Amino acid sequence: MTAPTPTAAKPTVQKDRSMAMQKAMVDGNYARLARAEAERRKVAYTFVPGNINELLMCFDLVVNYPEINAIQNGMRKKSGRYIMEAEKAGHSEDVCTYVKADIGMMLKGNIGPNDERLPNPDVLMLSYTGCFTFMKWFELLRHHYKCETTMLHVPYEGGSGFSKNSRDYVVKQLKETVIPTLERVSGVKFDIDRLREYLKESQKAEENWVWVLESAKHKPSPIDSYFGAIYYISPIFTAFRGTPTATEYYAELRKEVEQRIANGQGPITPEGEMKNEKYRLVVEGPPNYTSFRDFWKMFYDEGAVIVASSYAKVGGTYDFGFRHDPDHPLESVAEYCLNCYTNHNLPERVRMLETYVNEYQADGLLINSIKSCNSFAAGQLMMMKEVQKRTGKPGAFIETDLVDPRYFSPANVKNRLESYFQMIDQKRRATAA
Amino acid sequence: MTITTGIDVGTGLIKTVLFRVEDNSITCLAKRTDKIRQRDPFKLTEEAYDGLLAEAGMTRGDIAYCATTGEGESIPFHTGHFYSMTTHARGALYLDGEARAVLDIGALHGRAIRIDERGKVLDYKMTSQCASGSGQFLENIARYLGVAQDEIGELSKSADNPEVVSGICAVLAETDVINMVSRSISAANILKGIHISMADRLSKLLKSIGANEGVVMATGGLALDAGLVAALNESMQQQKINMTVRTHPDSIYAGAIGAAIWGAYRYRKLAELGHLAKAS
Amino acid sequence: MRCFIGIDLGSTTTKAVLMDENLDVLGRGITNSRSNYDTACAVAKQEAIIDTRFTLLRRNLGKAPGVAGKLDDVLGELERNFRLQQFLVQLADLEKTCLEYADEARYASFGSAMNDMLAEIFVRLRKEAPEMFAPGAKRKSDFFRDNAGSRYMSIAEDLAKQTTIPFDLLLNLYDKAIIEVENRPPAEHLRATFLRGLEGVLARAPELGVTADMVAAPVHQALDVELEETYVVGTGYGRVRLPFSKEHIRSEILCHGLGAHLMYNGTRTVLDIGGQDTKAIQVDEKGIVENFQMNDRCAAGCGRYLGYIADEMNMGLHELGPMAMKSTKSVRINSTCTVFAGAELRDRLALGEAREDILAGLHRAIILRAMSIISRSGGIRDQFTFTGGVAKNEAAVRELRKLIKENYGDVVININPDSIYTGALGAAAFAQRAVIN
Amino acid sequence: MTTTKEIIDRCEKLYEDMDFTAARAWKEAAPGRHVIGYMPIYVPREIIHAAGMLPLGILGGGDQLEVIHGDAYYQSYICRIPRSTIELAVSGKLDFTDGMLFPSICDVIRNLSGMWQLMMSDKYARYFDVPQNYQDDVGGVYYTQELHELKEDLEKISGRKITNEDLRKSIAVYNENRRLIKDLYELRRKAPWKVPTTEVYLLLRAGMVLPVEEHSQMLKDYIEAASTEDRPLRDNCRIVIQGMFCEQPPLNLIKSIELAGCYIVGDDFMMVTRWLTEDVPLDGDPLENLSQAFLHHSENVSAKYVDREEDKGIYLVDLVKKNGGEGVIFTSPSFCDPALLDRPLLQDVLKAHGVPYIAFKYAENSGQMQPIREQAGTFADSIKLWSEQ
Ligand SMILES: Nc1ncnc2c1ncn2[C@@H]1O[C@H](COP(=O)(O)OP(=O)(O)O)[C@@H](O)[C@H]1O
Ligand SMILES: Nc1ncnc2c1ncn2[C@@H]1O[C@H](COP(=O)(O)OP(=O)(O)O)[C@@H](O)[C@H]1O
Ligand code: SF4
Ligand code: SF4
Ligand code: SF4
Repeated sequence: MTAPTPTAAKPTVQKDRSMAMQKAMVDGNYARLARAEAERRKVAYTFVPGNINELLMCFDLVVNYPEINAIQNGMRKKSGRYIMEAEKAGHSEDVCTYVKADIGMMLKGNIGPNDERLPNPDVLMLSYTGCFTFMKWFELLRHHYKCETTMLHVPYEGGSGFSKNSRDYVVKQLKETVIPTLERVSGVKFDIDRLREYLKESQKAEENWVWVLESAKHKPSPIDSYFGAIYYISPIFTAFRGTPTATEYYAELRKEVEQRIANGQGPITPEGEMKNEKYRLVVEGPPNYTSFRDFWKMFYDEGAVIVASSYAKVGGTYDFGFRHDPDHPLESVAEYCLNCYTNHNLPERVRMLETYVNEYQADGLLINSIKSCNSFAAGQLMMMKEVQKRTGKPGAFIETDLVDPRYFSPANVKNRLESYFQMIDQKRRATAA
Repeated sequence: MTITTGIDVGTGLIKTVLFRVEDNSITCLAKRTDKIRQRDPFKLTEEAYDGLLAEAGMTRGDIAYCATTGEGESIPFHTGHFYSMTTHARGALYLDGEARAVLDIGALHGRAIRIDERGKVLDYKMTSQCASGSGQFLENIARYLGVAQDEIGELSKSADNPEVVSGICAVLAETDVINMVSRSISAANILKGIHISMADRLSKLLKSIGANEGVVMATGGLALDAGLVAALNESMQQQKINMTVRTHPDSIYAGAIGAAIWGAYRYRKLAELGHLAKAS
Repeated sequence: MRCFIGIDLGSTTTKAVLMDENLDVLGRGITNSRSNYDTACAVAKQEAIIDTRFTLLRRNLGKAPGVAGKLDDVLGELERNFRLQQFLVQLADLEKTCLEYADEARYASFGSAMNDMLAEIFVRLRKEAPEMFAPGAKRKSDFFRDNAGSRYMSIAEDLAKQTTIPFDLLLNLYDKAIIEVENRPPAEHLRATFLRGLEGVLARAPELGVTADMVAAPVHQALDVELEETYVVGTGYGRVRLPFSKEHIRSEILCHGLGAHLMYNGTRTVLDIGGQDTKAIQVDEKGIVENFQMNDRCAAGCGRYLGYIADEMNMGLHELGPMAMKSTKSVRINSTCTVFAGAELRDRLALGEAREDILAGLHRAIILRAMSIISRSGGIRDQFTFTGGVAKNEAAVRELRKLIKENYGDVVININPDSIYTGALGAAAFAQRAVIN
Repeated sequence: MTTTKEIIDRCEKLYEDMDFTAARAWKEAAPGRHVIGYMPIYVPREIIHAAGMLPLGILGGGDQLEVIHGDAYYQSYICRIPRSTIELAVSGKLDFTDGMLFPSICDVIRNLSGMWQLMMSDKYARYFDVPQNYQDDVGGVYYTQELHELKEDLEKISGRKITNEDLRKSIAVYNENRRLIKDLYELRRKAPWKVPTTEVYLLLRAGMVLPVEEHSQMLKDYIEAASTEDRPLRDNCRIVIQGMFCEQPPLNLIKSIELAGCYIVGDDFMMVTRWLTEDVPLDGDPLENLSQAFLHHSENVSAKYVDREEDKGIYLVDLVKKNGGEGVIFTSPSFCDPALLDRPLLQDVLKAHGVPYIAFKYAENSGQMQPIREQAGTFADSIKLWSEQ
């Protein structure tokens, strides 16, 4: 799973200011990474879900997100080669392709998506939440780089909500293992007030972000909450949360969306504004990146807009109320980690999706099941059944992969989508008649 | 002097060889293949064995060790069984002394084996359970295209714009191929496409067992497919594996040859130990 | 008359259904899918038109004085004659094509021996042909490819033993020629073939107890009816490649749902096992799809699997079921991977298990997989309709009945002899709806 | 004296019994008895036992269960154990259990815990997390608290308090069981021809469904019988197998490896029975002791985080060395994240220590053993033909 950054599939028709900002931010971080060694800045690698970006900023670390590299390489059609490379090196065909895309890139000299060499990590910040693969992924990287690694174990929310025991455990790890390690690696002393400042910024961005997400309740929806959101989430899910730049970005984005609502406009797609909204869907599961545009096109060509998606919540389920809290800095960082989408148990995930289908007046739930991602995929069929049962809206199930081009079969996916849309249509007509 | 036979019971073919092994010479006396084609493989094995002996003017009594390999574990009349990668390794080395890796490409599985100069198996790997890159698949497609087995190679080599098969599954790949024909892609380009995807799989397999220099000997039925061998060499180059793939007219017998040679080795060892197993 | 045609371009077979404006089915046609989709459609459509002619013939003859009571004999004779003529025409085409290929270098080395061999094969094939279409004769399949092919092989294998021409070469020659023959668009003029069929009937008129006058006029009348292709809808796996515009295409899910509903309007759950996919569809009381599930990218356990098994055992597809029915012992088979079907079979045979028991196990495995897909789509609701080619297979049906009973209790299970046409039927109904609302 | 055959026959019956007749009988034998199911790899069975309950290991459906509904819940690219476990549940075979524990092993089991809650909302189901931080005041505090919560949950089900005395008694019983299993493994190490691994496996499997006291007796009997019975020594090599800690291999798979010329002298079957490597102390706070044992004396498998790079994979090298192994066969379930992601790391370590290895995959219902025999056989051939030259 992940979060994303979109430079490869940039819309060509309409260039809003927010888009330019977002692109500049992403490029900026890659440029920072490229300069890091020369500037003798310390580099941390970490994951998107449950990332502790604000904390890492307190130590002046430049942060690299391997998942984002995998996505970028997926969009640039490089991931297939890297995956093969990793498989040749003995990695199984069956495991997460993010890992293999990353390892493949590493084996091939760690040349980043912007064609510059990525710096080696000084510290691997293993924030282990929501996905088992993370743990092995960083063990693999550690094995390669032999660098300092610090593990933040975030217990799974097996029941409803997290327990105090879990939160205390995470806070204690922050205090006793994570912060001391980061201090040692960076040589920067931890300053909790600095953290508070960053969290304040995060909070501001989060408010506007939630507003943008909820704008999809309008008809027609001014945004696409899955394909379009891939672009929107990148600042807040990665190296920018906690910076004024991100705050500014979300303020700008909000302004643009407000304008679109006022104009009664639909979402922007790579081929311009989507004119006629025919289907409103909720999507569960990550997208496919190797054929991102073709995939998206299968939707907007049919007038399908995604009004809510769980994927846009992998870096935080803000729309259910969570905000970073400068008054309880470490506690709120801990809660953030505990709260990432895949760290919630299935009943909780079903409840969220059910809420989306109802509140966003969707025609149904579509699941894009990712072959190599158990964290998302194991149990999705049951989730679909449950949501169908509770909402009375039909579900559909397609299967692709994140970044392995071998598992994206356009004909197969299109066939199912077509059948699904025709089914919704037929049903509507029957109810109308 | 030790006379031995090696019988490789395959999925599509039974390969039988008769060998004379002396201290410093190993000679092939006779060989034959039998297509199984819906016949009982065990009965056929017996026919092949006796048939070969008859050709050479011998009887079972003349055989010091009858070794099976492949799926011949439960052949009742064998003296002993060796597993197929052990035998292909030895057979490949017999066919080409410079071989340091073997690609055994048979009807259902592909196997990559890394060996040393004595034929010792250092590492190996088989293609996975679910694969379209098998001889059987190629055979089906070729039939569908109306191309005879021995035409495949040349045709594939004449391809100008190969079309790669996307499917992982042979069933779906078959439909892919039908689609290609419907888009008027030539048989040459289709076959080459299949060869490329098979070759990529196989070279990946080779790389994953750490083979990276010397000669790769192709064995098994598909070693006779010049198109595949060519695609393999291209793929190796592309993947920067510094090895050349070679093949031999007798490549298809590699397993049987290896079995015969190991049989002789085992026979002597057993003789040394004083308990001679007699070929029945 | 106005005709509405539905064409289901499947992965293994292409089916066509022709109906009139009252949704009455007049004809059905089937052929094996092939690389030229246009041809596949054209052949299936033509077969449906032929079948329609027979329906009209039956109607007309049924009304004809003096034919009553002998109708089936007359029609049967007519049809056999017609099929024989059709077969001979195709055989001639095949022979011609084979001979053309025989000039190619790889065959030419055998000189005239090759030509002689081919001549002999075709002489025998032609000689056998009437027998193939004799009353009560069982054919290996409905398709020319299979019928001519299996006989060609066995004759060629026999003859090859007596000469130096290798069997593999003859096989290859056939493979080459059949593709070409199959992908040639069908001849347009059927009338002549019908009339030749009619001649055959007339020749035997006394035996059949009718006179030429009684039969000829109604036949001509039926052949004179103009069949206007008012609207055609395509569906099926290959539908995107159909030479139709978008509004003439429907998803196979909708077509199977509607088709099953038209066959049995109490249908709530549909199972369709086709060549490379298995679908479970839930429909409401109007035949509108409420939910569906398909197998994922793995084609394990679909119809094609049986095809591989049949090839491996050198049997016809329709012979598999009856053989499995003879089983007395259950053999558990877990892998239904199509590619390894042959290997699994050999493995089991080597363990000394009986063919029929293994086959029964294989059938059960397929149905188990289908049961899972049904379960995924929401289970079985009364009534249940089984469609697609595999519904023709009695062993599969037996296992299905057993498992449904165990898992869902007593539900009505519908299986139509024309189940393989369900998708095409739905498509034809969509065609009719497009025009008549 | 009972013979090994008699004992193994009994185990085999238990193994094949998908209706859990033995556990059902145990439950019905007295009123107020409870059965708590658990999945691989580790739960503290001592606490369940102390509550007077039967901990019942649920290890999927093997190769005989026909999975119909289970497949409706899982895509084809997910391992098999969760689907056959669901099948067991849906078909009512687990209706006699009073609760289920899902240990922290991977995302599949984790999500299964939620599915269980959705499917059986009236029954107790707990996701049981264990710490990946091994400091006493961090992971230790967290874990002890989790143990307390588990204890309280069980008390609610049984309606009675679990005293420290209860816990100590249970710990002692399990200490004994662990010692006996160690003895069994020691016997296999010394004379692998006397203790085929197929039998070891079946013995451990029996421990998943029998009350621990009965299982300990069974182990004692077997060890005694096996030590005295004569079995022919074969010309086999000694190998360690890895990767079978969760989804179970078909019995035929273990047989095939042995048939192909291998003595298995190390494995990772049923880790729950061997997780704690030393006796858990009986004095002091029992839950604290269990927690300490987990932090500092527990076995390594791929589902666990290894704190220090230099320790990674060393357990496997030790396992090979201690048991005189000549090679390692990685045999992992298809699609098993923990096993498959870890494999390259472990292989690297083996390579550095000069231990040969091979790898292949299986599913609990794999039928075709030919490729397995071929690979294991070649491995054995190459060790036999070429070792010590
Ligand atoms: N001359 C040839 N050219 C290409 N392929 C061949 C040739 N001869 C045999 N084969 C292929 O080799 C395969 C049999 O190889 P073999 O190594 O005997 O396999 P196995 O041992 O599994 O039976 C068959 O699938 C066949 O298609
Ligand atoms: N006469 C028959 N007897 C038994 N099975 C048959 C028969 N005809 C077709 N089948 C089965 O039906 C399958 C084709 O079904 P069909 O519904 O036509 O599939 P598709 O639409 O994918 O071509 C074949 O693969 C075969 O297994
Ligand atoms: S398994 Fe899924 S959640 Fe985990 S790293 Fe891979 S893609 Fe992300
Ligand atoms: S049917 Fe195809 S996809 Fe399925 S297991 Fe077999 S080869 Fe793989
Ligand atoms: S077999 Fe592996 S992936 Fe499957 S549940 Fe067990 S540990 Fe998880």
